[in-house]
Amino acid sequence: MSVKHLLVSASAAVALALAAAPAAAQKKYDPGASDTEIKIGQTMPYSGPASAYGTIGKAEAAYFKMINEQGGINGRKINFISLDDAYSPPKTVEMVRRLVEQDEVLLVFQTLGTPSNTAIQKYMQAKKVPQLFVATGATKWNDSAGNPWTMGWQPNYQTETTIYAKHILKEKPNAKIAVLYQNDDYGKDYLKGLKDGLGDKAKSMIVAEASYEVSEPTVDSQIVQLQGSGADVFVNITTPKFAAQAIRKAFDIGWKPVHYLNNVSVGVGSVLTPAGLDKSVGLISTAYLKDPVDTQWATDKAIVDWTAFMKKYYPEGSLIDNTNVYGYTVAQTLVQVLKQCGDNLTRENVMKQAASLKDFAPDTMLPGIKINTGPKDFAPIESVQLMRFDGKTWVRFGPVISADAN
Amino acid sequence: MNFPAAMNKPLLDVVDLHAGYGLTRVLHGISFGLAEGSITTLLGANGAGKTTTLRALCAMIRPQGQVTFDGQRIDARATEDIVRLGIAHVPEGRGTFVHLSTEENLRLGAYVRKDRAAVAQDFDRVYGYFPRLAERRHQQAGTLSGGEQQMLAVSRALMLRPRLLLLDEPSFGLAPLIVGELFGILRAINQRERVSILLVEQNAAMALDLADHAYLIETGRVVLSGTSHDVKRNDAVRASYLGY
Amino acid sequence: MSAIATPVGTPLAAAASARRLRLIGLAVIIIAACVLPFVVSNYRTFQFTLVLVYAIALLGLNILTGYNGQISLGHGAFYAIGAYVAAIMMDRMGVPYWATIPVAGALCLVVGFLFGLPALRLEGHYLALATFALGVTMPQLLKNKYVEHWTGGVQGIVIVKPDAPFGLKLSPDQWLYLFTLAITVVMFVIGWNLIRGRVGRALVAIRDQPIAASAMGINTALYKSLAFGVSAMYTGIAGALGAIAIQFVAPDSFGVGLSIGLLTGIVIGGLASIPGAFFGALFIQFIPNVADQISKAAPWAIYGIFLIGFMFLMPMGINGAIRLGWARMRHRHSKPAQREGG
Amino acid sequence: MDTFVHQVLAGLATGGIYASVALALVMIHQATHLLNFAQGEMAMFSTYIAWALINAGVPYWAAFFLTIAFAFVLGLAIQHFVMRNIRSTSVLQLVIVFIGLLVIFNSVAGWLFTYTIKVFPSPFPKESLFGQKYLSSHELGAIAVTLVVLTLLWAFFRFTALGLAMRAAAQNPTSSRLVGIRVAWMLALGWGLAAAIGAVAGMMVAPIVYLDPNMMAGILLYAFAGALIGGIDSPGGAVVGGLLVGVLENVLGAYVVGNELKLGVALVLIIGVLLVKPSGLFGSVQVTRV
Repeated sequence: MSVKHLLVSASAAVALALAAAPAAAQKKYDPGASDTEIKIGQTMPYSGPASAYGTIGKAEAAYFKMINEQGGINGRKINFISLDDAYSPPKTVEMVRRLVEQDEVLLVFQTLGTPSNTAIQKYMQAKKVPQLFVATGATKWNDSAGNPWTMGWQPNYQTETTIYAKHILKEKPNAKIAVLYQNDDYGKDYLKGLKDGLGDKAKSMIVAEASYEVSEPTVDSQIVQLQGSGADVFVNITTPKFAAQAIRKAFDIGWKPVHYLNNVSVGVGSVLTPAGLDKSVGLISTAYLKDPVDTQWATDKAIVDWTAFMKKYYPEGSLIDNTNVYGYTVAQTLVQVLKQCGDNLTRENVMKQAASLKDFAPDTMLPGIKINTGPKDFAPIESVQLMRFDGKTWVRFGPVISADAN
Repeated sequence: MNFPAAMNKPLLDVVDLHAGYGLTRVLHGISFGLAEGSITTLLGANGAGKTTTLRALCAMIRPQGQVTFDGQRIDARATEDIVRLGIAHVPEGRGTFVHLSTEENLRLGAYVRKDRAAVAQDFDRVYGYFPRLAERRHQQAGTLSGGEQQMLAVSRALMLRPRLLLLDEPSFGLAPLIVGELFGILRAINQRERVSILLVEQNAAMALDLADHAYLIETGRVVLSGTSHDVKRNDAVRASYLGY
Repeated sequence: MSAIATPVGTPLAAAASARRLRLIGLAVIIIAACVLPFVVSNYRTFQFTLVLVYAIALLGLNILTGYNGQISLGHGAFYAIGAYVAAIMMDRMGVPYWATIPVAGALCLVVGFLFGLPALRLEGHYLALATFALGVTMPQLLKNKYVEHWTGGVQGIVIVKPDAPFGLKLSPDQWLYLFTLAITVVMFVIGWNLIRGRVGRALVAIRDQPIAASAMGINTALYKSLAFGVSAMYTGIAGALGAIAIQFVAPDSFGVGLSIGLLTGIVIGGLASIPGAFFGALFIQFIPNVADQISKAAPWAIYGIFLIGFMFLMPMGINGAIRLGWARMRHRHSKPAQREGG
Repeated sequence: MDTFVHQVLAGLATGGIYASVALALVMIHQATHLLNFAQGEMAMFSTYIAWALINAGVPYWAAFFLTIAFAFVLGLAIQHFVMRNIRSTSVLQLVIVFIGLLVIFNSVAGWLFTYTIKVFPSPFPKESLFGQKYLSSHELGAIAVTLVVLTLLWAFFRFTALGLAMRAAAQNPTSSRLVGIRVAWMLALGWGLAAAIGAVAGMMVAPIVYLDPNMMAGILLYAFAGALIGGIDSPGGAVVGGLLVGVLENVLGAYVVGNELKLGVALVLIIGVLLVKPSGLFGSVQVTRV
């Protein structure tokens, strides 16, 4: 699909959006779509080292089940095929080929992991099958020209640390920064964002970097190293288990830097409570989703609905795990796209609609944060808000920051 | 059954014993008896079934037939239980626990016994028989010489305070001098402690000197039996086993 | 243990007929293998390409573990080296895909041999640890900043799938399958001769009677490290083919899971058996998918049950079970008397 | 300097973790001459049982001992229902069974208890002891517990007839039967004790690393290395080995090769030592097979 062609379809999309009417032409179908069902494929690490993320796929499956019980999308039931890839790219390739060539799904949704998605990206372009809302925050998914069939969803990692960098430069211009990061694509993306954000001051400001492997039992040693560097700012790029360890250890050994924690691990229930709420006071991070455990949302309709949903459709799922909110919210976004597609369920139109989301705000996203996409903008969520943990709840401060601003 | 008149009630009574390995049958109906307090020897060429007989007696291989020890059938019992009846087996190759110390090997010999005090005495007793083991008590058994390991094997068996001692080729691979010493001690054990002994030996001459009763086994059957005295005089035995 | 040994006392005639049967069977299988890509979908063809790839790797591991008795929990490392050689040469140097295969093999041969030298002095647990260490550290080495420029670090390398040459009317999948099949046949013929020949006998001797073997004048050290080298070479070639089929390499593709999977493959398939490599390959390729179909909740639990079940039902591996059944069948015709003696 | 001391002590803390798991490995090896790759996952699973009990309101120490009992039975059951029925001709088949057990426990734990990390309580005081901030009192307590287990284990093998019989049964089953040892029971008992020790390790580890189904995945390799470098047949050696690995890893990571390579380098060093001293630092010289 050439760029020119894309632009054409894109402008069409804009026109549609202006007309504000769902594509109401006669019915048009690609493989995986029919009068009665829409077939959606996915790979998830249900087994293997990353099985912790498998719950996202289960939450999404549960959401589609709910939608189906409510009558489906424009009368069509969602047939969601989610396969295990054990977080191994070769397996992802195999499974995605099965979904596309054998199960003939209309689109592939939320495949998880940067390596896995990189492995299938070229194939998806060749087959012209939408690779929608991939579950990774790498920057490269926002490439409407090069990869018109791939779209990310969450704010990308680099944007996030760039925001922290800006904040550091503003609040603590001569900070001594220590960084702890997971030694993989995600950790290194975050690190790059931080360095880009600090610009030429990165060299002088970052006094210590320590990495860890997911196979390590603890990051205590790394924390001791970083404390030893005498840094007064700590950028903590870790997944939940290690984040909790880092927060606790830093506190226990009496290291009190300004502590920036990546959004991956802001879960009050899944990270801060295990780390100790008292030890988490003062953490700075960003968010775009509501946290099911954070007291400020206890009575919020969206979270109340979500809890009810979990209890009814995904009872074995964890109510304190905010990744279940994540899955719930992405699923909402896909449903919105499919609604917009109306009866024109071609893969091309799916991408077109995905690229024409206007101020779409799933109820579980923070107030003021909206999903906007366009023919040239394949990054659905680009705005986040800074927040600080006061020991009970995340207190948002400052404006909703959009990546475009950077 | 061809028991000597002297023997009224045998300690061990074996009737029509069959056994083998996998599909290979080795024993084709062995029958013999052993009187309480006696030393009985099984003679025979290699592969005649002597070792197999001992293995079958203590269920290291499953036998068919009837084995009675002190009035109880034992042919259907597990090795561990047979040992508990007081049958100690010094296996072919000595079965030393090579990674354990001499003393630990002996402790294992008394594993099934509960009378700790008596066990303590028995250490001194066997060290009395084999002073060399006393010197080596903390040495890893695997590092002992062949003769010492044989002594250890016998001692380990004695630690059970057995009523019946099954000995498989105790002279194997030992210097004549040591064999002599060993057999002397076996006789002493038999006489002082009334331990009955079933001895399997290549060295027929020495076996017959030690034993008071003998059975000759060929291809899994008893072909001749009697007091050592008579057997020694048997021409066939002299020709093929004693070589004079 | 050796699955090649024919059952005790089989009459020569039967053995001969068995050999004839085996040859016919082999021919049938090869023909079927050639026809396969034209009767099944591209996706299935792709899956069977992977089966062939795994089969090569398993044969390699079997030479080391099955025939020479050296355990390896880290063969994924050699698979990874092979894969990266192919990827780097194709992507960074523009070398045609077929040219990367021998290079991958050669490099792994050397690396394997060198790793084998110290491994000589290690046995059992210690060798397991050493190889496991190799398997665990390889992904970390691949993303290390000093080699990142070549390996693409954590992001890995995407490579292009080759099209059929000389304007053949074949889909890339079909072509790659046939290409892989050809290499598989070559590798197995080599392996067959190696194992049946002097080398093979030496390897087995070293496995079963190390002392006797060295007493017989077999250079144990040389053969053991040689076994490592050859084994690594096979696995490396498999890795290269795998990378070309998958069109992507990344550290995450070559974790410990791969090494464990390979070991599982040879044991399930049948230790020290050549056909076992294929059975094992089918197992590691398809059983995880089956497990996933059975339970989303705990696919690994199902997989584990499969592993234990297989070991319970066929401790000698699939190949062993087949031979046993075959022998039993044949035994019914032969008189029990023939099985006496021994 | 202060940081260095701190690194070493932190290394001792993690080393204590490895040591406690290494002890379970020594136990199973003494009883069966095998190394059970599923030992870690069994420990993890037992720890979840403890967690469930404590959440159900059972007081800590009650839960602690109930869990040990559970683990013991679990071990017996695995030997009795699984291992005993595998007619293996090569140790590799058992390795595959171990791998099977490993993935089953890991997967079932994730399924039953989800993958969100859980806080596991510590029986030791919150505030750190002796007014130092290097080691939390739990880390010290955990090391202490490990040393207690070590002493018990050592005494068990050194002084009790059962311990001796267990070693004998593993070395020479035939001779063991001939002295009246019930070999099958010894194996089952060995599995039970190993699992119980593993459970203790799990309950000591969880408060430090948090409880999740992959808690032991990384630890097992280090414990494996620790046990081997210390000498797989020597409980004391295993503990020293475990601590050594912990310290070595930290120091390497912080001062020598950096975190990315520390694991690799540590393992290379260990293997180097094993090349020179194949029976480990404290192991008695003897041939071992996997």
